[in-house]
Amino acid sequence: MEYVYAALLLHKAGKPVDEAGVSSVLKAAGVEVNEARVKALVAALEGVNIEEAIAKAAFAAAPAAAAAPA
Amino acid sequence: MEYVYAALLLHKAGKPVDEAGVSSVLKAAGVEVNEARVKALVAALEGVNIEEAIAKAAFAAAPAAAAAPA
Amino acid sequence: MEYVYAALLLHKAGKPVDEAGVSSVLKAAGVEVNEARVKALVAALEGVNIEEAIAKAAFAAAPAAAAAPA
Amino acid sequence: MEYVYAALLLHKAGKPVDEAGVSSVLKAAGVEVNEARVKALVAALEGVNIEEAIAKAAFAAAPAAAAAPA
Amino acid sequence: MEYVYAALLLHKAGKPVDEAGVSSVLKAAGVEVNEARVKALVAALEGVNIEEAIAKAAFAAAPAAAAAPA
Amino acid sequence: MEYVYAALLLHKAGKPVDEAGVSSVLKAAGVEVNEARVKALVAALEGVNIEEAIAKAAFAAAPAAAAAPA
Amino acid sequence: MEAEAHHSTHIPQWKKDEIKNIVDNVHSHRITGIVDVRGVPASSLQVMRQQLRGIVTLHMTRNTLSNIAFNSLPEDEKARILAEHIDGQIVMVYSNENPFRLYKLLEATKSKVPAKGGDIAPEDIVVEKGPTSFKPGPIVGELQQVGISAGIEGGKVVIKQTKKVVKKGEKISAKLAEMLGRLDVKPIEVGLNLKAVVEGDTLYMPADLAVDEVALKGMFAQAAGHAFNLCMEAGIATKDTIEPLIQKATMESKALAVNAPIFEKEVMDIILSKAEVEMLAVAKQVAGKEDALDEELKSKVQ
Repeated sequence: MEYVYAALLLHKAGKPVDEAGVSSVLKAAGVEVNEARVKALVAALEGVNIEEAIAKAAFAAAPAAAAAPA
Repeated sequence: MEYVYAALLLHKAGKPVDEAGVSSVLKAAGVEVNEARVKALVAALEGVNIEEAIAKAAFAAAPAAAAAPA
Repeated sequence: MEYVYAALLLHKAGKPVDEAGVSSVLKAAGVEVNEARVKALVAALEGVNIEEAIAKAAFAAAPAAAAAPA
Repeated sequence: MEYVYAALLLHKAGKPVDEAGVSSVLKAAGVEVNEARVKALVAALEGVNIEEAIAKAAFAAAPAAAAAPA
Repeated sequence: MEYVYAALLLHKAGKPVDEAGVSSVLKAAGVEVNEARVKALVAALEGVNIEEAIAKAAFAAAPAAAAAPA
Repeated sequence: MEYVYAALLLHKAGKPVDEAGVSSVLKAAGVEVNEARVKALVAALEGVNIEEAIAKAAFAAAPAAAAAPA
Repeated sequence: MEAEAHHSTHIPQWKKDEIKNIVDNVHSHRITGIVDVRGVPASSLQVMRQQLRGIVTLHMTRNTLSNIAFNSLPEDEKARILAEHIDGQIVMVYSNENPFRLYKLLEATKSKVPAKGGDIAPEDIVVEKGPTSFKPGPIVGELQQVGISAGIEGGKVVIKQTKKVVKKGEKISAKLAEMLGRLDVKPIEVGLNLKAVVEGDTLYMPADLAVDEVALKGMFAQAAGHAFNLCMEAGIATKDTIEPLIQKATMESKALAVNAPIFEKEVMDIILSKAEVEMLAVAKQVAGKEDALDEELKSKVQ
């Protein structure tokens, strides 16, 4: 998930979520970067509205989340 | 939230979530770092079990897996 | 369920869910295609808003998940 | 999700879920295949018992059936 | 129960739920039709919002089922 | 769902749930019958204990009905 | 400087030593702070001091000496500003921890105690309505006297009405303090109360240092949830997400099959029971109408 967190960090910081950005964030965290995974991540996010996607609870999540005891 | 994402990234990558780490990840993401916030976060994390905090989230988000009584 | 998987694959890829599409996806997966089932599938989906149908939990699914942790 | 559906389709068809298989199913659906995503998917699936994962979801998806008999 | 099945069949098919319809569906299924019951059912269904009743039931049924095993 | 109701109607009437039966019930309701769907339905029902499946529903429905908010 | 030099000539040696001691401590520690210890009994203070030993140095000294010590610091030293916070019963604290950790350590020393007459209410003090453990007696009148509406029910004294008896910042009377004590209301917080702390060039006030850990946990959960949602929406396959992705796909497939409906063996039981539930729901709507349902169905929906 560290790749996804790197992407979200860039997104929240208002930066483009591209290969260079993700790689440099990961490197700063001391992660040995796997270029293929970075590429896969960036490709998967192409055309995705991140803001909308993070707000949308996954499948059965909505009611479950509501019920989940704190 | 950038600070939280930076901390999660470090945590997930198995790196210590310390001031140096959080700062350098944020800087790599182009975030102008507020040292006091970094310090506050790192200090506060001493009393927070990140794994536990995010496990709850995963549970809420994926009840199918978590709730299945097996 | 492979017929349904094929239909959803096409749908998620933004392609029309028609007989030709479903058949070719199934064939590529090495499935021996039953034309009648393909026809039945496409007929069943006629007029169905797939996005809505998948969001609506399979009967009872969502609230069940919510109730489960008890 | 089309990559995931391709994997499920292959699995259901009793075929190995490998890069070649996933790619060819996606191509048959008219999807422009991203090799890095295929690799990431196949890598993530390594060691995963797909049947078990499906069964877990089945429980959540069909509670009426699963829960009733008791 | 046959009578209500017949009524729902007509409803789902987008046909009017009237005496003629219910009777002919029942006959086609080989049921010996009781005209008085058909009349009573059709009259009783007048003013019932079938769609609403169905939607409510699906929702309410779920937690009941889910809660059962406890 | 009209196909399913036709099947349930036949079942309840003590008739075999076969292609001819389903088709003629649907036709009596004025439904334009899709032969492929009828075949798929009959095939999918093979080996299914209808009585058991609907008994589960009754179980789920009873308390649900009771609990259903006005 | 000259004035101070002049001043210092009148200061006895032990005071000079103490001032130097303060300045040395400020310079040899990462952070220096001022802690309010009002209301903390000396014995408790000793215990706290022991508990913090090695992490935080508590230094009790005269306010005037602390004041002189801070004012003797070079103009560009931020710690000078601490002189402004010297007031009342205070102690100096020195530590090499960061200010947030210091704040947490000091907060942990706090506990609630009963009020004494003359204490200032740190927040609105509210007496909740409900039963008490008192047997009927003069207590009822005493409670009434301080404005707490009390009565007798079932042989016990009860508070009849929830009442705010003192507003934040107001003085608590001796009589009210006594009553609150008997009701086991402990409105006064006692402990090491950090007023200000300086680290390098930064002055931190308590408001800067109070980190809500519950909220922080919530943010972590939210961030993780967002990452998870993103993976589910964008179909990002990782070791952590592949199973949920498979489950999502499975559930979507079932949902589609049931809702379309598509007649697949795996979901026929769900489709059948869905149909039956629908039928029963409709039947229920007409159950009261004469002859609308057969006996078997009536028995199922009634």
